[in-house]
Amino acid sequence: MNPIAQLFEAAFFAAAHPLSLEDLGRLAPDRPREELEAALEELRRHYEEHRHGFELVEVGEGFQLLTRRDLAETITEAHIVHRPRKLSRAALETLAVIAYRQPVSRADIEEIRGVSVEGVLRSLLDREVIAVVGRAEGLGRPLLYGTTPQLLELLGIRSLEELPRLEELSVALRMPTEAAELGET
Amino acid sequence: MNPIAQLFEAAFFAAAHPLSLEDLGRLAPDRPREELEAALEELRRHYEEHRHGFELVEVGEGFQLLTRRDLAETITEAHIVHRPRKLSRAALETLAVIAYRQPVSRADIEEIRGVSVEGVLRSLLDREVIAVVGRAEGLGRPLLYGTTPQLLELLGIRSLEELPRLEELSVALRMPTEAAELGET
Amino acid sequence: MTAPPTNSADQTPFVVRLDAFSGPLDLLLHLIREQEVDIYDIPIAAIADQFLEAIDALGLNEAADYLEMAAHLLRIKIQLLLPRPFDEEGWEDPRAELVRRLLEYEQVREVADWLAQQSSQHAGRFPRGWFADPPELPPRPITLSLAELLVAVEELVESLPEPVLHRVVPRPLDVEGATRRIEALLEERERLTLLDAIGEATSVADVLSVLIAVLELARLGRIRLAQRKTFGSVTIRREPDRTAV
Repeated sequence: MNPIAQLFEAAFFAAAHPLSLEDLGRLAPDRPREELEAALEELRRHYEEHRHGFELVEVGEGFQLLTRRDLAETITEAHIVHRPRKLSRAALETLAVIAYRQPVSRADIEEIRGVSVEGVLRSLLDREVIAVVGRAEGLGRPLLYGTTPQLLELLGIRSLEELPRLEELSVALRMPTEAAELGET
Repeated sequence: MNPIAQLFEAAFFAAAHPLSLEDLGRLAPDRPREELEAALEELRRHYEEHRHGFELVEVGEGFQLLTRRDLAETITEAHIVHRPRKLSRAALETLAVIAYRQPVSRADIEEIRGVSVEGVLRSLLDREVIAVVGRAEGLGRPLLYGTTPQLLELLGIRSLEELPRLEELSVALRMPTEAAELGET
Repeated sequence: MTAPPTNSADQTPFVVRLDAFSGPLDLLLHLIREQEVDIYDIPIAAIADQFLEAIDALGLNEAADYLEMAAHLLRIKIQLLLPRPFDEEGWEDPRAELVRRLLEYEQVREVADWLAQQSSQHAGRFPRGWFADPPELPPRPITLSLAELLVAVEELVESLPEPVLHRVVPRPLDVEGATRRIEALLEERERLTLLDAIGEATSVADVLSVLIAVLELARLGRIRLAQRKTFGSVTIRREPDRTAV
């Protein structure tokens, strides 16, 4: 592989978006356009001849290296591509409120967290760690959320009883009346 | 390139993190380990012989494709990729303490560094190079911190064993009992 | 060493930048090294004075960490002034613990240097930068530990305003103010969204005031409201004949 093709390949690999001929020109200034195109052609041919697992594809904004489509499916099915992800801080806090106050409405969660939790609730629902468990009485009959058995499984506990009681958590939780009231609002 | 090597390459391409032999095994079930290793070797050799822009690197808990180091400057200067933000001095020192003394509490880190580390811990947690790994016994049951596989990726090393050994550091603790203590915890 | 050279021509030898030090131990090591004294035999009295001068010059005297160290140095200084017992055997050098901490901290610094070098070396090798959105895959699996959840609970509780209770603060609605604000905005712009109108209102009372003002303006025919789809954003426009009103 000639040096320009090698450089282009690295750039395609590392870039978060397709690269245009202009982008590529910045990598190899002072080179005529034909040379850039020849390098692209070299890459394309090399990937094909040597049966690589990816190919050079021309998309709207430029060129991009993409996993060969016929292999992508096998890889997806093997579930190795997506590493388990941690919950965001916002999601954790929302989950914390739900775990300790279920069943609880969205308005109640927002009251405690002081921010909108719409998006967070949706992603927790998608992940099946919370579920809609009913509707409250009263205005608009808001949906009530609670935790699922999947959550217990993730946490490695058998029941919600195993969660430490609020009073056992260190900080300012020593006041039983307030803790109880926290459960009421 | 043989079909297994091709498939592995596609998987490296599609995955955002290093793949272990175990991950790769799921792509080619029923194949003996030697065959998997031979495919990896084929990839490694091919990238070298054909002067590709990236190489197969053993890092953290597995293998990963990374661009060649000698191309980094050109790619960065052409504004194709941005280098990740560097860790601050405070973050590096905190990481050093955690790496050698994990699992370790915030109070212990602060004792060693002589400063409050609350903000630094949070940003290290956000970057996922450290994680909460448990709670200590005793008063307040403080949280304990440890390092993650992502730290290995950040450093480009295969395991914590590759960190400098305390005896190799130029500063040695002259008091034998305390030196032992530092080495053990 | 990260500390810039000191200015020897100046009477105050501590012309150093605040951010040059990552903590009191760092500053202390800097002073010890500058004086070229043996770390196992620190002239505490002199170093303590210099430390105090330095944190004063650096404007660090509000940083609790530095003050704590200053107090610690003074305590050692006093202990060293106390008469020692006749037999030196029972005597323990009050500096010993400090020396241990300094050495330990030096090790930490050395490792930190190594980490910095290693990570910057490795930062020159890029992983693949582009990833397709997973096609119709179930959402990425998550990891979650009990510890993580409990940290969130604690942080949440800590962040709650005191007392932890739901407190109703009587706060008058300011519909007039909100009306003026919306009209002023519409002077500048053809249309706004409801979110623009709410602006930086943070309290429930503020948001309610805006909502009532918007509805009132619409009722009076001074603005027109539109919502293209359910739950979509609400657009507020001037009524064309607004000037006639």
